[in-house]
Amino acid sequence: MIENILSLLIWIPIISGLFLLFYNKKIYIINAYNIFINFIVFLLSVYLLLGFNQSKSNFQFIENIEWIPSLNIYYFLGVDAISVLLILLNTIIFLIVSLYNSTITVKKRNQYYASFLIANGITIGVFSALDAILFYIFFEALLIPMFLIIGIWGGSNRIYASLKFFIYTFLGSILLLVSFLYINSSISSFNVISFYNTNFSLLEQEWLFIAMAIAFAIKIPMFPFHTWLPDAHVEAPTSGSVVLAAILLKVGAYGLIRYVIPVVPMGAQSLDIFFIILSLIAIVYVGLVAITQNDMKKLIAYSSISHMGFVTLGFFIIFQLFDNTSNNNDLVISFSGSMYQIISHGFVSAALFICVGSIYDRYKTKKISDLGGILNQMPIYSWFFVFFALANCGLPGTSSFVGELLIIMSSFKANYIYAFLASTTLIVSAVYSLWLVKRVVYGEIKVNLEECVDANFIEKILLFTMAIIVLILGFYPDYIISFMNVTLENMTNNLLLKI
Amino acid sequence: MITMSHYLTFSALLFCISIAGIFINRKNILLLLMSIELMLLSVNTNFIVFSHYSNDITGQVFVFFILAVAAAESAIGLAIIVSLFRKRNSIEINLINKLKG
Amino acid sequence: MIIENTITSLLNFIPEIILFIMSMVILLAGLFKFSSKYVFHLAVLSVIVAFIVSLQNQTITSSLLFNNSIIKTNVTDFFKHICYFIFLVQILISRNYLKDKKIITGEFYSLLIFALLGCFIIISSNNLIVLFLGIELSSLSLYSLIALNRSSILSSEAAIKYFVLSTIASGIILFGFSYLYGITGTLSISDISKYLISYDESNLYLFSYVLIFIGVAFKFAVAPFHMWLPDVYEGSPLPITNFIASIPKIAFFVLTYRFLEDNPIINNDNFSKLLLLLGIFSILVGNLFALAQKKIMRMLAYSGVANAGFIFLGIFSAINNNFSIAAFYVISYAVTIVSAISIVTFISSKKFDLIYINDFKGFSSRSGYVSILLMITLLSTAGIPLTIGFYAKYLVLDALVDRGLILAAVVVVLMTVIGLYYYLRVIWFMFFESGSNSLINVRGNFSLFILSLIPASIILVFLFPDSIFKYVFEILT
Amino acid sequence: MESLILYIPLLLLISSLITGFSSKFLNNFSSGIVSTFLVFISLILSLIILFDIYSSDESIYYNNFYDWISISGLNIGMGYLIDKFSSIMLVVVLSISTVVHLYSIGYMKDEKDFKRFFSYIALFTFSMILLVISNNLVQLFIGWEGVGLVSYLLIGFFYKKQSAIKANLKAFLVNRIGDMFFILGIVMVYAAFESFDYKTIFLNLDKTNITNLETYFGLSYIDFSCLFLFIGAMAKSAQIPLHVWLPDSMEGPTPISALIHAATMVTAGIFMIGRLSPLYVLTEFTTDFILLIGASTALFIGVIAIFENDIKKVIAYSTISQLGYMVAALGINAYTVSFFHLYTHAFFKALLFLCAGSIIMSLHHNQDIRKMGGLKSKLPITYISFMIGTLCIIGFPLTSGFFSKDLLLEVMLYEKSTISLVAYIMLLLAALVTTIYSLRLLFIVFYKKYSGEGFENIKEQSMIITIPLIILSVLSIFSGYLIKVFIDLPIFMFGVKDIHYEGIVTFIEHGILSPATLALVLGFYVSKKIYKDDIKFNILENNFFKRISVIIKSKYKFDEFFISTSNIMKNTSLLMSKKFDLGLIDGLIVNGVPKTINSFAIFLRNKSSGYLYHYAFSIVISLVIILGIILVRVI
Repeated sequence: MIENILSLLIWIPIISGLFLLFYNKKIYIINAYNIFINFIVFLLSVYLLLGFNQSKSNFQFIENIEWIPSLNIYYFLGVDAISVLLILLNTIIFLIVSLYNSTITVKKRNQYYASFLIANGITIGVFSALDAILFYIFFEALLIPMFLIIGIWGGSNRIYASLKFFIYTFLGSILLLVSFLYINSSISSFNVISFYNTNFSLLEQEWLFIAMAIAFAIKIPMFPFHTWLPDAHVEAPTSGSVVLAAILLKVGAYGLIRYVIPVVPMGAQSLDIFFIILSLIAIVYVGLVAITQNDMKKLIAYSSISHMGFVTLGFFIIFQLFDNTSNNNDLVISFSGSMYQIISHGFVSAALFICVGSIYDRYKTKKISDLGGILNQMPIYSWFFVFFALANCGLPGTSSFVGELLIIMSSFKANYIYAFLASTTLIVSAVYSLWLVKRVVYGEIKVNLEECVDANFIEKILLFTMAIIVLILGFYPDYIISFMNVTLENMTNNLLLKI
Repeated sequence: MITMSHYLTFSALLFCISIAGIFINRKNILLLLMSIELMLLSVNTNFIVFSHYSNDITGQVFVFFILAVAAAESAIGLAIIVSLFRKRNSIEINLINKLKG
Repeated sequence: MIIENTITSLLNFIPEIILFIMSMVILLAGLFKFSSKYVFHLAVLSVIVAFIVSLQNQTITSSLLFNNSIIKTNVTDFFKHICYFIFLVQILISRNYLKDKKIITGEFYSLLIFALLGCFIIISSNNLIVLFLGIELSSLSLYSLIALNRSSILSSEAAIKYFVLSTIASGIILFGFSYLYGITGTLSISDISKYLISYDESNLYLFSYVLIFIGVAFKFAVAPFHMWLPDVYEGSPLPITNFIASIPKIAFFVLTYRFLEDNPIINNDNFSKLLLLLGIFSILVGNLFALAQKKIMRMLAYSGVANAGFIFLGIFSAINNNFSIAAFYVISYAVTIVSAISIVTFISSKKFDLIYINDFKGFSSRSGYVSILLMITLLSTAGIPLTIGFYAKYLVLDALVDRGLILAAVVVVLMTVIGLYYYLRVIWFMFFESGSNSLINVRGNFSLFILSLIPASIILVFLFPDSIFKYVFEILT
Repeated sequence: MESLILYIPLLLLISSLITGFSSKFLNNFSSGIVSTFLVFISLILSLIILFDIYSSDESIYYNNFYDWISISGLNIGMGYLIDKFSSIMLVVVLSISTVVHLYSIGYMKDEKDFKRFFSYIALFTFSMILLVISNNLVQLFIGWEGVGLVSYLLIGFFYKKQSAIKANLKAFLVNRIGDMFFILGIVMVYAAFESFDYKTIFLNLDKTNITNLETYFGLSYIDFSCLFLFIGAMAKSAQIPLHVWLPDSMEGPTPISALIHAATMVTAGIFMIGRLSPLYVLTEFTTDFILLIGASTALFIGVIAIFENDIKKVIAYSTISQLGYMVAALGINAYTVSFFHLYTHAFFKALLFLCAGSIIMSLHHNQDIRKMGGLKSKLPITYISFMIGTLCIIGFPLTSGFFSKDLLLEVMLYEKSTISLVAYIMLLLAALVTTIYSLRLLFIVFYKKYSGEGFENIKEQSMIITIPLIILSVLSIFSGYLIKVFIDLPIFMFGVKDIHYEGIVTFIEHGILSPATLALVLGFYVSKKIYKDDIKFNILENNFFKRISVIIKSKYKFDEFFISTSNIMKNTSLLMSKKFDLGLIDGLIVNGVPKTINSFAIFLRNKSSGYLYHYAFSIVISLVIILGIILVRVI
């Protein structure tokens, strides 16, 4: 039993990343170091998973140290099932990214890796912080490495994209800070557990809900706040996009389920309809928008938005669900669906971005109209691409199906119109994914490269692993779902006590 | 009978005149110095009046300090004007707007 | 009786006396050829000595000196020590710059030390006359320092502007003083601020306080009394800018503290509203103007205006004598801005004066280390976490929210988002753009060491802030 | 015995993986043999299971392999429910699959993607089995989508052909339209009966009072759930108007057309509805809807086949119309009958396709029947088996088609409602049509004079092609005699009409005397006259028939309809992404606000003159204002 494993998880990557800033000699040493650190972190997170007692609903691996007692801010870490899973997702993705990075050519390699390592640590911090201000600090700090990654190693229009990303998200999060301060001013504590025991008036709750929900809605991103994401994805380097899609969006969803819905349930209940509508718009409308994109990364970015729409739908229907069938299990199922969607989308979108990135490295274009018939030149990549595209449109047997099924189930119980609109994604997502495949992968070869190397060993391993993960998640969801179950049940019960 | 308030009003008027002098005058910097002097003098009047009516000498001590400092100020002000004049053979205020924005 | 009182006073006043004498000595030394090349070392030496001595005889108990005209408490000591530190950093960094500009002369350093002395007197004055003398001492020496660079037309223009406007400000302050004297019949500040405890407050009292604080607002460059600041920043030599940006602000904060300590006026509705509105207005104006600037110094100046607004909000929130918020803000801002301007001073060399923000393009490829230092500094000014500036803004926001001024808090944070943009602009020029200017100076290991002191402390204080918070809260509440 | 179930899907999965990933250590032929062998083993297993099921009357295999999701309030398992119904289906699927595997070894021998092909069909069989043995709706849906996926991959098997990749996209999307409703149906069933598991559903079906479930638009809850599920089936089983994908799917290799698009996958819809028959007997509206859809599909799509010239497409259209028969039977709750037709049809339609395949091979991938003819002498075995297939499909007495189709038509008349009468007549006409186009094909391909080139070097294919034909011919002929089994086949003991059936002989007599025979004879006469003896009927020359033929040749413009709708959708979304997303949200709001602030700031900067007296003025003015305000407030 390692004491304060969470601190290790947070600080090992950050500190080793800082060390990496001072060494830029031999590439293979840098690669080895980077992969090694990420692997260590991965092992630690696996240890966390195994050490976690899923039959208990309370926070575990708690570390509670006085940090700034004069402002009653504590260095308070702890995880429940949700955080454990997200941390695991995070470490896996970063391990994959570190492996992928070792195959590409990049300037200022050590700084590049360092940014990713630091981002890794900070994200774990976000997922494990139980003190609101600590969470906020990690949440903000996460912007800086991503900002640099997009801005320094990004594409031609990178400055615009990175600024948009940074300022937009900062705008949201600073509202978050104000809300935290407001809560603190009434209960004089930033401890999230005491956040759960507040009793604000309905009006206060509504305002707090708006402020905080917008902060996270920008991060997720939900429908009207989503326009930063396509730009950021298009300009970001491949690994950046992977982290962005697989981790950063999840931070927003995590914030909703940890800091918004349980803290101000009445506010959420009275305003949930707006967010349900926004989620449905995200699912249908953004999906339609995705169809017509001519840039592969943009297309996948929009599809991510539409998939995250499912997540938020699953979060916000619970109140109506409870009104219709006063049965906690339905709420738990809805939450489980959203969480599962989060995890599955993490892997699928990451894999898709890796595929697209490798296509871009070889053909030097992301434009769909310029590509075609790559199956003739790089079969292995293409078949993985087809696979993940199918996974992206929620094919049963892949992980995406599970979340969508559970959420459609729950939303039908909430209101059949929601279910109908949500289920249109079966068509829309199929259209954009498979039309993309048809135009890019199949057909006669368009651009003929002299020597076009197919996936090398590492890339094969990566994609294969992710495919396996996606399939396992698709054919055996029970492990994760029952892993989360107790936590979610407990959360729902606390929620229902307050509404 | 002239009461304290008359003096105070007078000095207040003096103060206003001096300030008006600062921004109404658009030609000559020397006038600025004069109005600054005037402003300080109005302050002095205040002090003297107060010290007189409250039989307390410290106010008048303050006045001496103010006078001294005013002298020093105008000295430095003139020095700056001289160095300005060296570079731009004129001391018109409406030429001094290199620094703006 | 009087004798030993005077002796103890003198003993307690040794650092200032050292500074005074040494500045004379430096002035003389500057006159002779053989000694004129040692003025720098003399200046540094004297400041260090004064610093050490004042560290030696710092007190916990407050003591009144020179029959109650000077006060010496742990607060004054604390702020003086910060001033010493900042001042040392400034003059150590500015040496090469002054050499290049050929103004590394005796009178420069003696005037600079006089200005410092003036600020110290402001900090520790307990009497309106002494206070006035302190203000004037610092201002007068600053007028001449700004104009000192005779070769540049801008510097004398800046000087004349600063001169005229700040004399107006002193006039306003004096006017306020005169009324205070009239009402209370005393010149000792502690008595003045205790006056309200025995008597009920009259409108004239309020007026005089308003006048004084408009003067203070001018010195802090709070909008709409801020116009002089950008011009002075741009016109005057960088080391002087560096001084003006930091130390007088600290001094005038202590003045504010002295005037408002144990003074019910701060709970007066009109007065507190004045502070609040001035603060918010100045945050608006500062950020908006800074957004449009092309020159780095003007940009910093306007950001200074915005930060002054934050300081006023901090003072506004200082109900029941809790000045710690404002104090912390002042310190963090002063330290940060000193670091920023020092970096600019350091990198602008004889061949190349760094004026425009575009000049930072591709700077990271020139020197990654310095650019990271500058990035940390700017992020701190913007109030991003991982820097001390975050706590500063955090405390102000917290105070606002505690007083239920949610709307004000929201406006303020939205403005900080605008602020973020122009700090990021510098950062992205440094890191994301290409085409660095080879004339920019990045050499000098000692200077680099000095430069990295402040950013390092910015990060460290962020990580382990509690001792500092404790100390500040303890002495200022 | 029960434990054997697990091995069937397992073996198939293994074979798929082996052939898929054995690029190094297996050459094409041997990998084909291996997978065929594995499928054959699973066929044996399934037969064992079949006999075990039938040995005792009430025996049903029911269990879960593992829990897919099991939390409080939601239990979904991966398991199996084997009764007489599904065990027969199992055998049908596996036998056809085995034969097709064997056939494909010969048919695909020159393809470079031989292994990919075999891994696909193994995967297909796997997911089909998953569908058939499933004991809950979710697993059914997984299998359902799995087969759809493989059909997608196989239609696009020749991924360089534009037509092929168009067709497979079309197939997948049309099926997705169905799936959307299908999943909604599943969810509705779950929401009503709190479970996905068939057994639980049917048990709760008795408990819960259906009438107090909520109703939408005047239709009952059950109506809607059944309707949605059926729409899913319409897409899979190619019913009007969602049939458009099936003819195009003929782009895939011919064995696939036999296995997926004739025998097994397209019948999944029929199977599903048969499984859920207890639900369907409860709904009035939906069954009538099903009946109409089925009957019209059988007739109208059948007609298209008469004017089609691509041999495979002709057979495809005939498949659609045969599926129409089955669906129509479902429409009157005669699930067993429909299943019987499914079973016979599987064999003879697979046979027809494989024959077509062998013809196409012999003619070097020419599929146009106008370039064929007189192959009777050249391809004797193919000819015989094709003949048998044709006889079956037209329901020639004593062939399997005869039994199933006559039984079906007969059952139509039991229900004495107008709608079923209409349906009966349509189906009768459909029988006539069927006769015409099948015989047309036979005559043109085998009797007419050969109109292509290189007639002499056309020759029969190798054994590995012909053996499957022979096997299937035998099966097609004799499969019909198991009619008794099907008639008393219980599908959850609900809904099946008690069909009066006195022995095989009476049935045959009765069948021969039925109107169907009339249709048969008439059809034979017409097609012989037109296509064999080339006699022009003057009746067919008049405008009315011409106009009709034009309409039919245009395939009722279904494709055009779908294309135009998709274009509309595409354009609208293009407009939205340009105008609304980029224009309004991004341009006007997200970027517009900062731009405005920035320009305002620049405006302010330019306005500020650096004049000293302006500074002083502003200071004084603000001083005055402040003092004035305070003055007003205090006095």
